[in-house]
Amino acid sequence: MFDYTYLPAPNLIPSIVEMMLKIVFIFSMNMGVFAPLLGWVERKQSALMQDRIGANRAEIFGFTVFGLLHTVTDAIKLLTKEDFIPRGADRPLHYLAPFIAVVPSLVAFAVIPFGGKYMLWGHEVNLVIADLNVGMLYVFAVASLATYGAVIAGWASNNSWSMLGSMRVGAQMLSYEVAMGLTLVGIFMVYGSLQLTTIGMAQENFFHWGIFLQPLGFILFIACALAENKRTPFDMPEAESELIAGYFTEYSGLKFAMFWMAEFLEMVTIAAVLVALFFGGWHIPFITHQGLIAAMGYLFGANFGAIAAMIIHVAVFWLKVVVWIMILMLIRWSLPRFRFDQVMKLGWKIVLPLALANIFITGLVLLAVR
Amino acid sequence: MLNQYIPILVMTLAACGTAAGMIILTSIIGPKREFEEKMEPFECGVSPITDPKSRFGVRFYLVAMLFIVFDIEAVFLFPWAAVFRELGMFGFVEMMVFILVLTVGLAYIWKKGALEWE
Amino acid sequence: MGRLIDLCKRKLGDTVLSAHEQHGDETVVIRKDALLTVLRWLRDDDAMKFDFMMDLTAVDYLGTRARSERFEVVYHLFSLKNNHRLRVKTLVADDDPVTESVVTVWVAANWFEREVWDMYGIIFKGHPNMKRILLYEEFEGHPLRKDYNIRKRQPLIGPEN
Amino acid sequence: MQLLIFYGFGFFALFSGIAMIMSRQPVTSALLMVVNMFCLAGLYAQLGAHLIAVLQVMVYAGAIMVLVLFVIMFLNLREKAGIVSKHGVMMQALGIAALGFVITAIIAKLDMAKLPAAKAPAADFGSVAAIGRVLFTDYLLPFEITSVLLLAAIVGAVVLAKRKV
Amino acid sequence: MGVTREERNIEAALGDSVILTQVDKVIGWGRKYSFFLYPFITACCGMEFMSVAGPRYDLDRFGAALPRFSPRQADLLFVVGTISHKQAPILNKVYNQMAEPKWVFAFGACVCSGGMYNNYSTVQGIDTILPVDVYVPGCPPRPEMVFDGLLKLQELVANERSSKWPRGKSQYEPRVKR
Amino acid sequence: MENRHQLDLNTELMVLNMGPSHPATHGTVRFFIKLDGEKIIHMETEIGYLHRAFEKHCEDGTWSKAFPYTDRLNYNSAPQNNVAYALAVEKLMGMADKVPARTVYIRTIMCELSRMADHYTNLGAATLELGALTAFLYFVEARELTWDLIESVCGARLTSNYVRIGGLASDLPEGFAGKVKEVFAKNRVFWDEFDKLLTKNRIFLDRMRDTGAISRDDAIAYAFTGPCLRAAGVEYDVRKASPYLAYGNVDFDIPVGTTGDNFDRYLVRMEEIRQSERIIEQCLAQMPSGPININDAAVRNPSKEEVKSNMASMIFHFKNTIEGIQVPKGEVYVPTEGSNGEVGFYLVSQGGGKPWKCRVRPPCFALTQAMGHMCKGSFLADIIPTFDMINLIGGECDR
Amino acid sequence: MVANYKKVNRGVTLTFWERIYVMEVMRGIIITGRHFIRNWVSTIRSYVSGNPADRGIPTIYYPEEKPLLPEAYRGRPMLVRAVDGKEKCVACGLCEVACPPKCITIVGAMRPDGTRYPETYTLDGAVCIFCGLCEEACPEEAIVMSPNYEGLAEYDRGLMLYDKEALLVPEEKLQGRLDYIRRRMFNKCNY
Amino acid sequence: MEMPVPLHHYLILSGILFSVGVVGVLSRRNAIIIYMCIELMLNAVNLTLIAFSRQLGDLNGQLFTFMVMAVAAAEAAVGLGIIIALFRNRQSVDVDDVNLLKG
Repeated sequence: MFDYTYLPAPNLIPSIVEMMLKIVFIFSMNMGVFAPLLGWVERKQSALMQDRIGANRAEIFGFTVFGLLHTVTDAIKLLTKEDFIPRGADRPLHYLAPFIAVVPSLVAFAVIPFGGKYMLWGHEVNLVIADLNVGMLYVFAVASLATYGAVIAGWASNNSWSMLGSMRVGAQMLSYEVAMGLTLVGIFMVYGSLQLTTIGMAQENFFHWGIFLQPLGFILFIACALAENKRTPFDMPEAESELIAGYFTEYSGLKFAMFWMAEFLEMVTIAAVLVALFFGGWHIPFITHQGLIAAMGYLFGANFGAIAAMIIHVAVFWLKVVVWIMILMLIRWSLPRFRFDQVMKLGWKIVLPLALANIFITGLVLLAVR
Repeated sequence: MLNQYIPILVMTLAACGTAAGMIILTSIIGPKREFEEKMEPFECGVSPITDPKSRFGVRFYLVAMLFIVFDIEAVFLFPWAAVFRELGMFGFVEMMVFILVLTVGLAYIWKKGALEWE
Repeated sequence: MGRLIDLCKRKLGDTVLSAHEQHGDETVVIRKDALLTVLRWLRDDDAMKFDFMMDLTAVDYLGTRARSERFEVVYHLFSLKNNHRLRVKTLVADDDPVTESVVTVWVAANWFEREVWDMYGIIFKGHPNMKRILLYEEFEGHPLRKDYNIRKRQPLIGPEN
Repeated sequence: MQLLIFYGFGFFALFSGIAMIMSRQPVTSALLMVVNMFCLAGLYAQLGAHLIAVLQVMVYAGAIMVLVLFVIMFLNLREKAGIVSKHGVMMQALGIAALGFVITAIIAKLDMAKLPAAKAPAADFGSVAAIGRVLFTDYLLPFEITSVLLLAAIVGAVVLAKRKV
Repeated sequence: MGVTREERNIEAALGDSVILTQVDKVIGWGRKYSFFLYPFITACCGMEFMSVAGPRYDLDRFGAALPRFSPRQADLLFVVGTISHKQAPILNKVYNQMAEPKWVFAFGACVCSGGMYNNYSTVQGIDTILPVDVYVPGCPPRPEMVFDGLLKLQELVANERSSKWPRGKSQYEPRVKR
Repeated sequence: MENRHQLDLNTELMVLNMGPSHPATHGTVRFFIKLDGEKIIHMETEIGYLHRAFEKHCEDGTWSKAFPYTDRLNYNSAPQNNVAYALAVEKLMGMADKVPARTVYIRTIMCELSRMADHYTNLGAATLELGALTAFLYFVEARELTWDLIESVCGARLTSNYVRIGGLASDLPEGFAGKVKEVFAKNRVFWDEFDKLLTKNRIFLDRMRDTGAISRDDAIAYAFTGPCLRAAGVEYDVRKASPYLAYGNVDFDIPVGTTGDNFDRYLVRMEEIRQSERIIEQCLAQMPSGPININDAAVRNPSKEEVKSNMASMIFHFKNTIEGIQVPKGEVYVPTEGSNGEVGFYLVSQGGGKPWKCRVRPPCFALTQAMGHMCKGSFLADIIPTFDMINLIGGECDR
Repeated sequence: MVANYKKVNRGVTLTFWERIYVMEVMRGIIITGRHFIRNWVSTIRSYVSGNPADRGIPTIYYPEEKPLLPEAYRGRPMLVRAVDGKEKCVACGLCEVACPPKCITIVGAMRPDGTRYPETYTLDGAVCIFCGLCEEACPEEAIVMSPNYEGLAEYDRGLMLYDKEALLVPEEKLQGRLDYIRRRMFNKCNY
Repeated sequence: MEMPVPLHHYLILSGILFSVGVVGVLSRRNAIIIYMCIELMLNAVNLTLIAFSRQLGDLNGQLFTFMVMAVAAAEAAVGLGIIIALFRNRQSVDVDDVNLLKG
C-alpha cells in the first residue's frame, strides 16, 4: 500500500490502465452523460411536474428522441453565441470565473467510490479514482474553491446586480460550508473514518446505512448541500426575480452555460456523496458485497463473475444517484425561495447549532453503546 | 501513497483542459460586434446610475470572519471524529470543552446581533 | 337637494358656488381659495368624515364654458364610516391653471395631482414633487386638453411619425 | 518523476508568490496567493502530510483567502498609480540581495549528513487518524488553548467590525 | 459603429467553402430549437404569454422555454405588449445589449403596428425602431398564433447563413440620453 | 444607532435601478432604490411606461367604441371593466333599472369569473417570482380553464369586449352551467394543491408574513381599496357597501385581514376565489330567463333581419353606429368592485354620441403609490412579494 | 342573502412539524411528485398506445393537434362570398366607422345591376384587434369573425394587409359563425 | 527509504518563498498585500516544518503546522478586522497613511 518508488513494472501497466479507465469513466459520466442529460432531465421532469410535456420537437430526420436532441441544439446554440464582456469589466477575471466554477465540480468526484473492490486476474480493482484517507475533506476543500468562481464572476462583471449576487453567493456558500462540515462529523464518528471507501464498506448491512444511524445529520446535510448548490429554495445569488441573473448576468454563450454545468455537476456530486454516505453506496440492501461476487462467480466464473458483480454494483450506485438527483430536482421545482437574511439565519442559527447538538448526541450514544 | 494523488492530478489537468477549451472555443466562435451601448453593463434597460463596485455592508465581512473561525473548529473536529472510538470518554469531554468555548463565542455574536441582517 | 349638499351649504355658506344632484350623485362646487379648508373640514367633520379621497381628476370644458372656468378639478370623496360619497369640484382658469394641493389632507392625492398636471397642465401649489408621472420629461404640452391632437407624437427614439 | 512534481509545484509556488507581490490589482494578488497555497498543498501531499495538504486548501485557500478577497471587494480597493512605494525599487533590490544571502546561508550551514537519515514513515503517516491521535493526547493543551484563541478572534473581529460596541 | 477590429463571424473564420453551408445548416438547426427568450413584457399580451408558457400550450415544446432576463444570454427578444414612447428607448437599449445572434418577435397588434392605440403615446409598430423578424397579430394573439409565428421564425433561423451575423445595433439613437 | 448606515464604515449607499425591464417589475414600473447592503433606505416609483391614452381615445370615439379600450385597462379582468363602464353609461342615460334581470346575472357571473382569473394570475405570478414555478403553472392552468369559460361566453380569452350599453353582446352558450361545474371541480383541486404547497410552507410564510405591511390608517390615507385594503382590516367592499348587479341577492363572505401584510393579502385573495365560485354557483341557480338587451332601438343594435326589413331599425342602426348612442348631458361616477379594488368610472357627457370625459379611477394607481412607503426599511427581496401582492396592472395604472 | 365580512384565518400558527421545514418540503414534494409520476405514466401510456387522449397532461401539441374552439370564438374577420359568387358586402362603410383601431378601408363601386359592392376592401391584419364590432355593425352579415386563427404570423408587416380576395370566403365555410350570430347575438329573444 | 526529493530542495524553496514574503512586506504599501505576504512567510515556514517532519518521520512538525493554521485563521479574522478599522478611520489601507508615529 505504501510506496514511494514505483510499482514493479508488470504491475504498473494495469494500474495505469485502471486509473485511466476510471478517470475516463467518471469524466464521460460527468461530461458526456450528466452535464447534458441533466439539462434534459430537469426540463422534462419539471415539465411533467407542471402538467406540461416539455421540449420534444427538435428532430433529426424525423426522430425526436423525447426531446433529448434539445440538449444538442442548446449546446450548438450556446457555442455559436457571441462571447461578451462589458466595458469596465476585468477581462482576465471575467474569463477566469467560469473556469474556476467548473473545475472544482469536475474534480470533486475523485474520492467518491462508485463500486467496491474486486479481484480481476489477480489485480485488485478499487472502484474509486483516488482512495484518499482524508476522503470527505478533499470534497470540502474542493467545494470551498467553487466559491471563488461565483464571487469573482460577480466582481469582474462591473454590474450592480452581479455584484449583489456575488456578495450573496459568497456569504451563503461560506456559511453553509461550515455547517456542511459539521453535519458530517457525526457520520465520521459513527464509521470512525473519513475515507469514503471505508464508509462505503461499513454500510454493507442495510441497517448500518447512514440514513438510519444519522437521520438528523442527513437532513441537515441535505439542507446544506442544497444551499451549496445554489438552487431553489436557496437560489438567492441568481434569483431571477430579484437580481435578474445574479452573478452571471453579464455572461453569455458557453461561459454562461459553464456556470450551469458547474451547478449540474455539483448536483451529481451531492447526490453521489449522499448515496455514498447515507444510502449504502454501491450496496444492494440485504446482499453483501462478497456475497454478490460469490454468487456471480458461481454463475460466470471467478473473473467474469467479479466483472458482473462490478457492473451490478456500479449500476446500483448510479441508479441511486439518479434517484437522488430527481429528488433534488423535485425539491428545486416545488419550493419558493428564501429571503437572503432567512438563509443566513437558517445556516447560522438553526443548522449550525443543530449540527453541534448532533455531534454531542452521537458522541453520547456511541459512548453508551460501547 | 503518492500515486493516490496522481489520478487527481490527471483529473485536474483534464478538467482544466476541458474548461479552458470551452472558454477558448466560445471566444473564438460566434459573431462579435461591440459598440458603445452594448458594452454598458445591463441595468434593466437604462444606463447604470452608480459604480457597482461600491462598498458593501460590513455584515458580509462578518460572515466570512465567523466562517473562518468555525471552519477551524470543524477542522479540529474531523481528526477527532476519526479517532473518536479510540479516545473514548476522555476525548469526548475534551472536545466538548472545545465546542463549549466556541459555542460561547457563537452565543456572543448571536447576542451582539452579528447574525442579524437588519 | 341631497342631504350632504344641504349640510355643506349650511356650514360653508358662500364658499359653495353651486351644487347639484344627478342620478343620486351629490356635487358641490367650491371656491378655489377656500378649497383646502373645506376639504379638511370634509375629512374631519363627524357628519362628513370623508376619509377616502377616491379619485382626483380634472375636466377640460374648452369651448363650452368661459375661459376663466375652463378646467374643473374634481374630487370624489368617500366616507367609510357613513358610507356616502360626495363630488367636490373647483374651477380653474385657463390663463392661471393653479390650484391648491391637497396632499396635506390626503396622502393619496400625491400621484393623482401629478397626473392631472401631466395631463391637463394644472399646477398644484404646495405639492412636494410636481413632475410628470405618466409621460416623460421631454414631452411638451398636456395631452388631455381638448386642444391637443390625439396623434401628435413626440417620440424619444425613432422617426417622428 | 517525484522531482518533476516538486519542480512543477515549486516553480508555480515561486512564480505565483513573486507575481503576487508584483501585481497591481489586489484581487489578482489574492488569486495568485490562492495558486500559491495550492502548490504548497501539492508539496505537502508529496511529503506525506495528507491531512495538512487538504487543510491547506480548505483553510488557507478556501477560507482565509476568501476573507481577504471579501475585504478587498468590500473596501473596493483599487490601487492608485504608484503602488510600489518610492523607495520600492531600492527595497526590492535589497530584498533580492537578502534572498540570495539567505539561500547561500542555508546551503552553507546545512550539513545534511548530521541529520538522521529519512526513515520510512509509518503506514498511516500524516493520515487523519494519526494526526488526531497525537493532537488529542500530546497536544491537548495547545488544542484547548486554540479554542480560547478562536473565541478571542470572534470577539475581536466583532468588536473591530461593528462600530457600536 | 462600423466594422471594428473585434468583429468576426464563423464565415470569416472558415473562409467560404462547401463545408460552410453544411456548418450553417447544423448551426441553424441548433439555433432554431434553442431560443432563450428575453420576455419584454409590458401589457395585456403578457397574460397571454403566461398561457403560452403554461401547461396548456407549453412553449417548452419548441425548445424556447428558458426565459433569461439578462439580454446577454437571450437570443430572442419577445416584445409583448404595447410599447409607449416612454418605453421605446429602453426596448432599444435591451435590443442593443443582446448578444449576437439575436432575433425579435413582435407579439400582438400593438407591437406590430400600434394596434388600436394610434395616439400620441404609442409607438406605431416596433419595426420603426428595431428590425423585427416575425410579426404575430392579434390583440392578444391566441397561443396558437404565437406558435405559428415561432414556427415561422424557426424556419427563418434554420435557413440563415451565418454571414448574416453580427447584425449590430438598431438603426436609431435615442434623442435624449438618460 | 439611528442612522447606522451612515455610521457603519462609510458604506456607500448603492443606488439601484430596478426596472422597467426587470423580471419583478412587470415591465411597466421603475424603482429607484437606495440600498444599504440589502436594506432599502429609500425607494421611488416611476410609472407611466404603459400610458396608452385611454381617456383620449374614449373622447375620440363614440360611447360604445370605448368598450374595447376598457378591456385593456385591467386586462386580467376585462369583463369587469366592461361592466363598470356599461353601468356608468346606463346610469348616465337614466336606464339603470331597465336592464333585464338576466343580463344583470350574466354580468355578475362574468365579473366573478374574471375576478377569479385575476386572482389566479396574481397569486400565480407572485409565487413565480418567489421561485415556486410549479405552483404558478398550476394556477395558470386553473386560469386557463376559467378563460375557457370566458371564451365560450365572450368569444375571446382575454379582451372580451362582451358587455354593451343596456345589455350584452351575446347570450350564455348552451350548457354553460354544466361546464362551470366541471371547471370548478378541477379548479378546486388546483386551489387545494396550491394551498397545500404554499400556505403552510414556512419558507413561503416567512417571505410573505410581516413584509410590506401597511397599517389600517395608512391604507385609508393612501386610498387603498380592494383586497389590499381589506387585508389591512378595513371592512369595505363596494359589493357590500353599495350593492350593484346581483350582489344584493347572493350570499357570500368578504374576507378581511388584520395586519395588512402580504400574507393577509394572499389569504384574502385565496378566499375571494372561493367566494367567487360561491357567487357564480348561486347566480347560475337563480338565473332568470328572458332577454339580454334593453329593447330600445336607440340604444341597442337591432337584429340583422330587422335591419333589412324595417326601415326605422335600419336608420337607428346607422345612426347608432356612425354617430353613436345619444347620451344626455350630465356627469356620473359609478364605483364597482374590481379585482384590485374600486374601479370607478367618472363620465361627463355634453350630450351627443361621444363622451366628453371618460375617467376611470384606477385602483392600482393608489396602491402603487404606497410602494415606497411599504418597502422602506425592508430588504431588497421584499419588494417582490409586496409588489406582486399590490398586483400592479400596467394598463390600469398608466391607462 | 347578504354579504358578510369574515376575518380570514391568519392562522397559521405552525405546528412543530411544519416549523422545521422538513415536513413541508416533503408535502410539497409529494404533491408535485404525484403530478410527475401520474403524468409520466400517462405520457408513456399514450406513446405506447398512440392515442393522445391517454395523455394526462392538458398540453395540446399545437401544429399537429388543434384546440377545440367554442363557437363564440372570434378569429380573423372574413368577408362572406354569397352562394352566387358575389360578395355580400354593399360597401356601406359601417364597419369602417365602427372599427376602433380603424383598420378597414373600403372603396365602394356600383355593379351594372345597380347593387353596390366594394371595389377594394382592405383590412390591416397587423392593426385588427379581433373585437368583433365590425361584425355587429354590418347590416348585411357580410363581414364575420371567422374561427380562423392560423397562419396569421408573417415576416413582414406589409404582408398582413389583406385585400378583398384574401378576405372573401364562401358562405358555407362561415355557416357556423353566421348561425351563431343569428342565434346567440341577434336573436329576437335577446330584446 | 530515502525521501524522493532531497530535503534541501524544500528548504531552499521555502527560503526563497520566505524572502519573497519579506520583500513584499518591505516594498508594498497596501496593508492587505502586506498581510498576504505575511501569510506567505508563514507558509514558507510550514513547508520547512513539514519537510523536516517527513525527514524525521515525526508527526510533531505536522502538528505545528496544524496549530499555525489555526493561529493564521484567528490572525486573519482579527488582522483583517484591524485593516477594516483602519480603513474606516483613514479611508485608506496604505500603511504610509496609517503610520501611527506620524500621528
